[in-house]
Amino acid sequence: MATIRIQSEDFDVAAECAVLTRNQAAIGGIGCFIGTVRGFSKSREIRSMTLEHYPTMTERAMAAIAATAEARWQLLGCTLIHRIGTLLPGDNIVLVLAASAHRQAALDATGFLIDWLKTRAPFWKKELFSDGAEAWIEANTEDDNAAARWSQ
Amino acid sequence: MATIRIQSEDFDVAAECAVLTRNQAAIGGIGCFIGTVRGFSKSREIRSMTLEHYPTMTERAMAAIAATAEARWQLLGCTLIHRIGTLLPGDNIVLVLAASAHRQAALDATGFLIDWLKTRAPFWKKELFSDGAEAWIEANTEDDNAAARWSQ
Amino acid sequence: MSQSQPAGNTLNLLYFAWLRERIGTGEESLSPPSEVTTVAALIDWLVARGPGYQAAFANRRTVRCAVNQDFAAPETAIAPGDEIAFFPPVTGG
Amino acid sequence: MSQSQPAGNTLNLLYFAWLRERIGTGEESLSPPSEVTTVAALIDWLVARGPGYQAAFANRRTVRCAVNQDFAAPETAIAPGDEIAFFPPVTGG
Repeated sequence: MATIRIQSEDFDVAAECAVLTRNQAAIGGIGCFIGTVRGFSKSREIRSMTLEHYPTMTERAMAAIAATAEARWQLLGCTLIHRIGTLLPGDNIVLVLAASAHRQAALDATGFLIDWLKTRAPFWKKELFSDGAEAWIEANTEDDNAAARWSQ
Repeated sequence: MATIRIQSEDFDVAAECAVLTRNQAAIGGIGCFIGTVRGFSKSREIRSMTLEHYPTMTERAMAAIAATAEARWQLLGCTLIHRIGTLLPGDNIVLVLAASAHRQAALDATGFLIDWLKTRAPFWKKELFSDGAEAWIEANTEDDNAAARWSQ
Repeated sequence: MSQSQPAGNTLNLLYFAWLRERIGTGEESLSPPSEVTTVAALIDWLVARGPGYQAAFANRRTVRCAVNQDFAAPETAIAPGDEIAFFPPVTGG
Repeated sequence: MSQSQPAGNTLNLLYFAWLRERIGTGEESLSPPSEVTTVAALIDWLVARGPGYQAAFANRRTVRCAVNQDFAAPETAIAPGDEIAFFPPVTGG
């Protein structure tokens, strides 16, 4: 039921919502999260961000995350789209949509999906700074803690 | 800073996101909730839903809700759009967007904004059923409890 | 209860959703006697006006009020010129 | 440690992000000796191959592994033909 895509091009939130809700008369709410490229990292100006991933594993990991959400909440569909390649500040990185009859399930599932995407899907981000330096973004314990919340 | 609108016409999520993020280099995530008209209410088929509101109070109440969110979370903007008039199953009713540098603030603020909109903004919904009967939707204690969570 | 409506004591009353339907109007200007100084006293006075008001306020726990566009309680004070709205618990969003 | 690579014992190794950069390749096929039967033993064997691997695995707590596209632990068993990927903790989303 989940829509899962890994792509270089941008996504259109409204179009994805329309696909998600087509012929789904029971949907009452759609939770959504859009991750975007920040223009600064610890006040250092960013020129671009490059996203690398593990092609044969990524889609599988995302499908497993979506299946976990669908088992846990009464969802009427969910969408996970993650961009790869080189992105500029302000660009969209990731889209999460979760539709349900009721808003709390939609919102909780949205939070779960982005938390798990951040800690369980094989993507890595490298930032290129305006001064020409570059650095891989390091995983942070905040993300681990956020993901761990859902294990209770 | 908040964008607040009450309107008959539909909204475009992608366009509203674009407005919200324009020239905002610090945004890292946008939380979003879209409420839609369900096609069934307790398995009774719905032909349409009509939204009434209290014009001079509505915008003021929505602005107060947005201001509360902005005081509570580090937001870089939020958008509240509520439709009025007669809507059909599948139509959008309400849009909440909350942008922040970090996803947890964006998602928490989104949940807060829709919970408070549901319990503090003067809108009322009447459902017209396929058999011609009509009924005002009753407020439910679930909504009150959801809104009360944020008072802790 | 007095039916006189002295000038200068006018309240702007608004009714929404099923309160509007039961009362039969969405808006009216009324001038209750000067001892009507709270929301609760205003409801008592309205109920005495007729069956539509009685039906609207039959279960006061299901009625909400706003005075000058702010949510109000039964004990909230009202004054001439106020805009006073009655409506069911809100169901938007 | 043996440098012989007997046929039939080939592992498909993948490296991502800074592990790829330190090792100098994103993908290679290697045939470790038959006593290399776990992820941890494979890392030991790789580290002995040269400074690039040493740099990549200098802090093993910052290295994650997947065996045949499933997250794996140091004690996870590996077998000929497996696809084994090493990478930093993920940072997508």
